[in-house]
Amino acid sequence: MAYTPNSQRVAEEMLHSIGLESMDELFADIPREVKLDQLLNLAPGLGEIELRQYMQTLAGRNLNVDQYPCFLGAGAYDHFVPAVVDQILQRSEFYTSYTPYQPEISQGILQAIFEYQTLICQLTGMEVSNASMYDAGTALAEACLMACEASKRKQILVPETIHPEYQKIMDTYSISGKMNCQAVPGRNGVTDVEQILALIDKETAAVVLQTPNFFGNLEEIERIEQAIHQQKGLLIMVVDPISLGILKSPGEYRADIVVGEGQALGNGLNFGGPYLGFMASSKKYMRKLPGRIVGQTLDFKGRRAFVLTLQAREQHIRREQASSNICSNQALNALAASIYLSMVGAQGLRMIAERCHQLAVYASNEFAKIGLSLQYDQPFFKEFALKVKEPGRVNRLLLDNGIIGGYELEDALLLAFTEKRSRMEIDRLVALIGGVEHE
Amino acid sequence: MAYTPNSQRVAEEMLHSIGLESMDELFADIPREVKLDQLLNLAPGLGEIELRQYMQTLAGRNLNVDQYPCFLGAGAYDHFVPAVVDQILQRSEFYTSYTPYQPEISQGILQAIFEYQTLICQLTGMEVSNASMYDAGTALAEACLMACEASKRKQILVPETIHPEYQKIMDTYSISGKMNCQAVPGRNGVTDVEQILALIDKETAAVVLQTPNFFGNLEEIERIEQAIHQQKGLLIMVVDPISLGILKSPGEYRADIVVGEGQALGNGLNFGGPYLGFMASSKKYMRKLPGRIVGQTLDFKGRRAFVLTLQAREQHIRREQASSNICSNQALNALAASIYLSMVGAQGLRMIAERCHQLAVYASNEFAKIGLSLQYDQPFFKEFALKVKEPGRVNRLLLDNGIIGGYELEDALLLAFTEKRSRMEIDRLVALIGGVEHE
Amino acid sequence: MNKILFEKNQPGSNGFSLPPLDFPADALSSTIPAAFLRQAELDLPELSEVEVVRHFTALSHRAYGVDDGFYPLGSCTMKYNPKINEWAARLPGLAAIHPYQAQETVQGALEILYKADKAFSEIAGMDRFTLQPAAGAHGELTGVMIIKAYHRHHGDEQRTRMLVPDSAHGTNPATANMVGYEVVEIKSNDLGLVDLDDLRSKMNRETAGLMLTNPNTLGLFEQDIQAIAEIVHEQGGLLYYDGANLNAIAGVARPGDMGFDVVHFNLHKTFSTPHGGGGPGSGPVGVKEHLSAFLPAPLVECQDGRYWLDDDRPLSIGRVKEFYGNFSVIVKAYCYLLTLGAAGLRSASEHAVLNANYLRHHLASDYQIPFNRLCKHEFVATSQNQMEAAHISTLDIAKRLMDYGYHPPTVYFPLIVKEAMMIEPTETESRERLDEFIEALRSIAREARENPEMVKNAPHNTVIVRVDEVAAARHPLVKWEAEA
Amino acid sequence: MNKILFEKNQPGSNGFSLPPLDFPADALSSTIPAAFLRQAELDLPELSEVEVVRHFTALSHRAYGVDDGFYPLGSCTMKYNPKINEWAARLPGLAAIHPYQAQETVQGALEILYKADKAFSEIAGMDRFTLQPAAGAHGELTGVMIIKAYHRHHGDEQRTRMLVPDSAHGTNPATANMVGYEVVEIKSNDLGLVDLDDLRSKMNRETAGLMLTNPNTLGLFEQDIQAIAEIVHEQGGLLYYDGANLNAIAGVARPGDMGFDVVHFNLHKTFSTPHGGGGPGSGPVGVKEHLSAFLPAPLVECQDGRYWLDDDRPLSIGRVKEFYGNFSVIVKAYCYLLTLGAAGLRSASEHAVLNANYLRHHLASDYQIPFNRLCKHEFVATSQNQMEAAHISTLDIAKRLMDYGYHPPTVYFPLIVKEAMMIEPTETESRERLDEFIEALRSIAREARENPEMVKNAPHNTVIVRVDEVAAARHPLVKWEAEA
Ligand SMILES: Cc1ncc(COP(=O)(O)O)c(C=O)c1O
Ligand SMILES: Cc1ncc(COP(=O)(O)O)c(C=O)c1O
Repeated sequence: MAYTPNSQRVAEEMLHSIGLESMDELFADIPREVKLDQLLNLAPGLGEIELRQYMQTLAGRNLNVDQYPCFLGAGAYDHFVPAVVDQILQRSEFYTSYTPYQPEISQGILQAIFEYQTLICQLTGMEVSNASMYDAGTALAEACLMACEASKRKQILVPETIHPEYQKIMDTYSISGKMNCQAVPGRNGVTDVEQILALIDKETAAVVLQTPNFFGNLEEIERIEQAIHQQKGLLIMVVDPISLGILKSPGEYRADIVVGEGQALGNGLNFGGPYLGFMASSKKYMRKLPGRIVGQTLDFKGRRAFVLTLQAREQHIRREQASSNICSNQALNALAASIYLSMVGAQGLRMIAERCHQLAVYASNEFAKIGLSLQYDQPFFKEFALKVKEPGRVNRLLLDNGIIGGYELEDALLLAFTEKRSRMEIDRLVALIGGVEHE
Repeated sequence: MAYTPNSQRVAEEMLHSIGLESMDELFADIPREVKLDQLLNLAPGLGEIELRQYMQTLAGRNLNVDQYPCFLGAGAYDHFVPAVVDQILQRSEFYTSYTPYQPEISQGILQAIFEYQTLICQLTGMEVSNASMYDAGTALAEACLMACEASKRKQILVPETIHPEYQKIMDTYSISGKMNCQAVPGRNGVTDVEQILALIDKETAAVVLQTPNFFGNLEEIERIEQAIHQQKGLLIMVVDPISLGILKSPGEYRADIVVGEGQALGNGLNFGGPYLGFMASSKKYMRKLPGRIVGQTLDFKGRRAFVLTLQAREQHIRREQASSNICSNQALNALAASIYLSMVGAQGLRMIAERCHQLAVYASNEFAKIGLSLQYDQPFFKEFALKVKEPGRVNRLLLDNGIIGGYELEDALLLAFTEKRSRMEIDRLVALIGGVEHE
Repeated sequence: MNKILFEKNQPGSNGFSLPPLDFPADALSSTIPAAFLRQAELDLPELSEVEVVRHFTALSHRAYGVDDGFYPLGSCTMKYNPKINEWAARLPGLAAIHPYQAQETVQGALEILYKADKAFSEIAGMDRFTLQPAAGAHGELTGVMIIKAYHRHHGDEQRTRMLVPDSAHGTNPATANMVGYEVVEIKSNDLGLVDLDDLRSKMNRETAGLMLTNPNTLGLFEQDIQAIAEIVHEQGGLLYYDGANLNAIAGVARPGDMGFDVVHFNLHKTFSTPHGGGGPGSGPVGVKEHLSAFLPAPLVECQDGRYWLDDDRPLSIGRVKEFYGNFSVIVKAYCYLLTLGAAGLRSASEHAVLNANYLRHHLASDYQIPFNRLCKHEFVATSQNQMEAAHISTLDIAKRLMDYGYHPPTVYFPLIVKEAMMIEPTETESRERLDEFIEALRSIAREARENPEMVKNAPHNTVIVRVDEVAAARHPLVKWEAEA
Repeated sequence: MNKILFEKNQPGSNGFSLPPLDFPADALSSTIPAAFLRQAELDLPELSEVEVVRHFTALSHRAYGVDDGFYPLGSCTMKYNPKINEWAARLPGLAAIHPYQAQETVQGALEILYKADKAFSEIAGMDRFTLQPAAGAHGELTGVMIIKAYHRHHGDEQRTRMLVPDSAHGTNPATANMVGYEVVEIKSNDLGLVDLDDLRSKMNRETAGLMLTNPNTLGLFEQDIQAIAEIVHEQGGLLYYDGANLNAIAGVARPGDMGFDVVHFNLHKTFSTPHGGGGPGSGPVGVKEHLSAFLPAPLVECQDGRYWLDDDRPLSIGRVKEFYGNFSVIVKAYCYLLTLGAAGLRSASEHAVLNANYLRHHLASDYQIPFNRLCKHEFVATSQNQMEAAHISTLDIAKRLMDYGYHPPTVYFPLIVKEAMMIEPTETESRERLDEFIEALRSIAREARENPEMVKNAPHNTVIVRVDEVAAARHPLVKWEAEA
């Protein structure tokens, strides 16, 4: 199948009209030595019929969470996505357009981003949001770079209760030499506050705190916040946007920069991506934020209009002085987040957050009833680590019984509970795990 | 879940603003004796999460043709539908709008229908097409009524090689007393031409011929056409639109009215509906056609415009004098047909038709090789009746082996071959059927 | 700009392809005699995929749906079409199944048909439904055929007349005619309701029954429904319920309880399935027990949790549609029912009626409303005030509404009201939307007084202005022709 | 009309619901200490479903995508986004899978990643790809980190500089800076190509390498690429290929064969995945064997038909993205590759280049084209003629193009051309479209002479006219605030 509309005859006419004889002449400027003299070693093209069948076959080789209840979380969650979201995302004016450089022809997209920014500010309690980052992990790494630049310091304190992939990404980004990530071991599933407090000094650019953290536990923020601010460092928080339906917002904690994985807001699991990182800050750091920002202004007839703004921060203006190189972001995923939040509303988000928590509590109680206990004795949100002898074995058994189990920790299984899970599914989960553990 | 936006508080304010106190008062004009004093006996409403899961469960109880190769045809075919079709159908301007009564706000829909009419005329070789009928069966019944009205006669000759459901629908519609369907037995899988010729006289309003007929065989048209036209009756043809990629068009046969099942043109199987009946005629009968027709005209600024036209035929103007009561039709399915035909083009349709035929010929040859033969010795298009001892048993065996078999006839299996079928699938089909038959 | 598909023809641009042929195939002419092969050129436009997509996308931008705004098209119930229903109907397990598959392979589909029948029966107060009819008019046809079959079965062949109120939708008389009945019109009285005296005088033993819409097309509930039923039944007639207006009373009152013998529903109205720019719809027909033997076959039955198609129904009128009706539409309607449940269904009707009365009340100061009393889900206003003041017609007002971003109401129907404007807001509209609409109509009323030409020449902001319908009908151009 | 979501707030209108709670649950405060609970009000707008749908549908009507028309945005490769790819990526078996599922339950997904890596390697002439990077800039970041890790591994810590041509996209220098390199700019020569002398003079043992786009941002092929590679390699540097312009040469020539050590592709450009109004993209990075140890982990490996994730890569730079990259985007690109195959890929490049040269040739009479010779998939024109004649800028022309129904080209980039207008038609546009576009630009050139105000005040037919960008930046209003 081909998507090129010009037939060979038309192509020839076009060539002639510009004084050429053959397609090959179009590549006369490429030295012969670096030109291919044969076709690439790729399979011949498929028509849509064959492609359809082939992709169905590949898809059929994966078990999906529509078939199997999923208790996996660990940074990607099987939350409910209203049908409206995809219906809107499929509108081609949205998905086939580029970054809205030309405001007159892109007001719809610009307004959608402006609304997204407002929604993220509402959710996080922050003053400014950008238009999205690739994901939470890269958003966090860029937040750290931003903190370093703002504070002119390099040390970032990173508790080991943060998602291990985010930690890895931060470490990778540290190759720049612009920041130094110092890992701080956790204690009983949360940040060791005393140890962090001891480490914070005037070299500290920022402390990063994730709550609920990787293990699902809630972190104590206040004392660390006071300490880091006293030292004129920044508090960077990583949050689960769903949890903000009920949990204290980073704004309330007086965080300086907030990032998080926005996948849960209307984006499917998609084997890990595309998701979106959201990123917000207090006004003070607005001009240090990476990425696109949409602002409201007026057109020259005095009508409200939206436009990409504060572009002086960005790579295409600032080039090697730009502190971030981000260009394309996750606009369509951010749009999904906006649609999602409009669909559920504040009350819906609260209900969802509460339900996740209630289901998790219900599960922990049921486990307790059969003598299984949590790895950590901490308040949690929707996810917890259940102590089990052989996590891998438990997971295999669950799979054999049509359940996608948890994330395997050492001697524990990290189990996540979204509002899609039901009591019945949890009862089965508990019974099955109980079965193996009590063997 | 609810789709009513006004909260109870708002509803109360609205009630007060019109001088009422309660919702109940809105129904004060309904006599108490016929008013419900309790809720209906229906399950409580579901949220989207539960609905999703429930519908997935129900869908999971059906085997679908994406999983199992399908050799069933008999009037509904597993033809390929390009992804573009559904992408366009999901544009809400199309699917959430009503019949285009107001041309200024509905030009897109009117133009699409006008294009559909043109495409159907091209395909059938006829001069006028309406905007669609419910399906081929009802289109045929209305074509017969139309022929009766046009000819002021009542007798319709209906060979038994026509789809049995169409025959039933015609019989049902005959309750009006406006037409008389006389069945004419077939011979060797096609219309018995001699017998029909003998029956045609000046009482005959029309002869109906379906080609390829229900058994997949091609009907001889010419002699019947001459005879019926000599007697000033009408020739009504029923055709498979895909076959028109290669087969002689009804226009070439000098048919007066043409109908057919448009499902194959870009509409999924959908367990039998919605499909669409297409209907076209020569110009002579234009003002007798049932249903909507869109015409081209000018707006008062002289621009090309489209509008529902010739409405004087229709029920909303003509009321009890209208010969058809059709109002809503299958507009969105007709749109699918237009998109489909634009996607494949003339060449594509020819290729598809040819491929269907080639696959059917290949299958018949393979069957012949292992000593199985066709029920009828006739030229066929994409479907044929294979002689087997116990069709039901064969089908069960096929199903056990992951194949959706054919339509069960007496001592035969009607097998359909669309361009989606592959040689490999056919080889398996042949081997499996050979296995049972040679047991 | 606004080219027809055929005018975008670009030879050689179509990229469609089939899988390679992996077996030897002879030339067509060797397997199909030449006499059967097409000689005429097949002239379809050739476009690349992107041009196909752009063409239809551009067409969509010249259309207007419920998702684009308020659509108060009376009698059409343009409520919101839930997206989750679109999703459900597209599940491969519901969309990619063949109607003739072995019944054990389509148990889920049969279950939906069975349960939809049960749910509709409960809502209608009837005993059994057929889901075959493809639209409202098709439901009418089916229902009236059932009535005819019933009378025939009882030897009542002399019943050759069908009563239809003068306020009825055109499909009612057309249906009666199509089934071979002589149509006898019943007058409306001063209240806009069936004139009982007229009914009494026309109902007799030569009459098969009465087709009634309730609430009627004025949006008024036929309060004498019990008396009407008695008059018809007394003479051995049957009462047909046109369910186009069910959205007023679903969950509040049931046609079956009012004495109706046959009813059709419009799933594309009351049950939220999209209208698709003119279809597909679905018009299931429900009957009381005494008529159920005449329903089209097959019906879905259930035994021990197994669903099956029962085609053995000797008294059945036969078949009115291929297969089992517009299945996907039924799936969407069933999803809607599951979503709303009993309380939601009632609440939807309440809000539909509230919204209509709210509009009626607040528009009465500017527009004449011939029957200005409690209405149901819709009401009829007219342009009489504007006509008297400035010769402004209902059509003018309808056209001007487009400039304000609205789809106009149904106009010039019902026929018994001059310059009728039939307004049906549905329950899915918010007070804010209604207030805006009231404001728009008031503003148009002002314009009618102060700047009548503005209204008479409307619409101004649409892609075309008014068209020459007369020329279109006189010189019909119903397909595209290449310029000579 | 054009209200913000928050301005459409209608308390109580949201119909969202959860399944009923079917187990006893305590109050939140009994399981989460009060200190952790939100005190601040959560102020999200409340809308009914239909209003949400209408809001975003209306927004879509104020946007413009490839499906709406010609989109010659240079450097962005706005080609057609095939619909079948959208379908494939939404299959539950590809969309509803968790990244941490047991590997035996996601063999199909891993196979796609594995085969995409193989195919990209073949197209690039490289040995191995990582699919983690989420966009072009992210690919650059990954690639330059790999370069840094490589030098470090070889004890070459002194390499602190990165060469970047002055014609480069802003992400190139920004990337180098982000990885901690000092950026050294290389001049372009009179032909618009890398100035070899300047390169020679700046390349040294303190330099990590050179980031190059080829064809470059003028759409010109760097004909001296072999010499360039030699100069860089001779000094121990590495050559980075910014694949934004791969659409010019895919299937015709390979960066690997030109001497590049690292390359990134933009799947959202060359490989037809939609841009989504600004993302998501995908920027896979490929490297030659000597760099493959440094690729981010994990990579997908295959043994005996079983696919698995290899995370045991000790020299790896680590991770640049959660999980495995933008999987759905990769799925779409993979579908595209399968559709085109080897011949189709080459043909796409040929047509892309043909279309660009066709436009260049036919526009040269009206617009100045600084490097008016054989170009690749795009070229740069300017408004110099119009500027001289009537002070009409590239911005004016860009804005005026909107009135003609076009998305404007990329403007004011590359920086080395004054008043640049960078035009990239892509291969999915037909000659008819190109001819119309040429006609439009010619007509604007005419207007510039005859009616310059028309152009200077453009656009006229859009929903807004030009905006006050300066005010926006000076007094940033970056979220909606309720009016006091
Ligand atoms: C009162 C009434 N009856 C019947 C019909 C016909 O319904 P359909 O268009 O579904 O055939 C309509 C449609 O508008 C109607 O309003
Ligand atoms: C030459 C070039 N390099 C890099 C990029 C950045 O790519 P992305 O937006 O995918 O990050 C672009 C995007 O326009 C580009 O044109």
